[in-house]
Amino acid sequence: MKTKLTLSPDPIDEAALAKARSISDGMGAVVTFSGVVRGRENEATITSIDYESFDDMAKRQFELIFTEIEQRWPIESIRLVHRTGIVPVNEPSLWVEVVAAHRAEAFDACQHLIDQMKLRVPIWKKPIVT
Amino acid sequence: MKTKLTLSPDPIDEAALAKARSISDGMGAVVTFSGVVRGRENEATITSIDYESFDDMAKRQFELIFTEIEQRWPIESIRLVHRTGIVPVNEPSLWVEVVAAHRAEAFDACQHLIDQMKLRVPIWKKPIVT
Amino acid sequence: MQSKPHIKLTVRFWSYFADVTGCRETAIEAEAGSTLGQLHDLVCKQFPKLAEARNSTLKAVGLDYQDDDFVLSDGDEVSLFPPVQGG
Amino acid sequence: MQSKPHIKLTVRFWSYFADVTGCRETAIEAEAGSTLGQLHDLVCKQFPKLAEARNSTLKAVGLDYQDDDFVLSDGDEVSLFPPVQGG
Repeated sequence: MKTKLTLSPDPIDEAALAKARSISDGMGAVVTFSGVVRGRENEATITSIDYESFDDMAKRQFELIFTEIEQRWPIESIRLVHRTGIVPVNEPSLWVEVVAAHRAEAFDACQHLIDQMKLRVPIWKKPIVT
Repeated sequence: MKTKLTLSPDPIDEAALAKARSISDGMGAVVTFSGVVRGRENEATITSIDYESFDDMAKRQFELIFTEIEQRWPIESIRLVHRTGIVPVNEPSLWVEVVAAHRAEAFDACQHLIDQMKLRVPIWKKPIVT
Repeated sequence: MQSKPHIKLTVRFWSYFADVTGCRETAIEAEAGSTLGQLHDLVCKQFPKLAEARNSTLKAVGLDYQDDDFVLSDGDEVSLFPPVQGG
Repeated sequence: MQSKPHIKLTVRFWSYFADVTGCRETAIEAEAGSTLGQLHDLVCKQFPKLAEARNSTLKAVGLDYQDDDFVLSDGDEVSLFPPVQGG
């Protein structure tokens, strides 16, 4: 299974990520998820979220999750980008792509990845209210 | 719920579709699915699939499915593109995007939409073997 | 004795049904009050190869799926096709 | 009587734990053979506000999560943080 993991303060360019995709002829399903910063957090109107990441541990934990996924589903590739620092409302903080032969495993693996990330990957958010 | 449905022989430009996305500040989840033509169909190596569509009925059936989704999940928008005619291996024949406040409903609605499409929408494929 | 009144229907074939019948659509007359199931019988008599796929055939009138007991009206456009394969 | 041997540990605080403690990391000495749970006790004594979040605190040594009974070694880097919120 190929994996590409990016933690970076740069904006997530979904169009460029789509263009950079390369999949083999046996693959029939591409599931992507974008997690976008919402304008309200805990009843307050916010302008952005400041994401703090323990980068080395986050990478380690993502790699552990990738390995679990590889053992459980026939996935060709996973690409994951998590933006760090300040992410304005309406922009994605997370982008995940899972490529597989069939859609059931692509959907299952993508959701599992996000579920596990939210349990284990050391990234935290601080809403900015201005 | 906003919907945009396209049945067309043009290649699906996922980067352009990503760029054209516009979502409101309350939305936090974007799930997309691309169905890509695989290089093998029923044990045979193929070069492409020729998709035949009963366009008017396909649109009608998609609209019925959209209405069911709207009644069941809080979804802001659905965009769906199904390519018709000859689609080469490794290119998408289907692209779906579901936008919602939260990811559970976005994933559920996206999968339901594809499940229902495969039961009800009058589109057929003919593998091209050359 | 008067002959029973008849209705005129268009029957459209999709996917490999068009290959099997050799046509994309045909005009059929049926007795007034005929159901979609009765029309399907008529079509299977005219195109015996369609009878083999009878149980898996999907049927629509206009743009909506209908059951065998749907009562047809003059001018209805009926579509017959194999299981769909979108995606 | 000899004093028991000690190990030197680095404790790092993440997210609002750094605000509460006023520091991102601190050096702590503990008795050799101390567990992660015992270190957590020491830290909570030093920073009482962390004791309030004790039950929801996540703990890692290096880059891996560890349980309270994990035995620490000299030089270990321990991280304490609240529930994660990626995505």
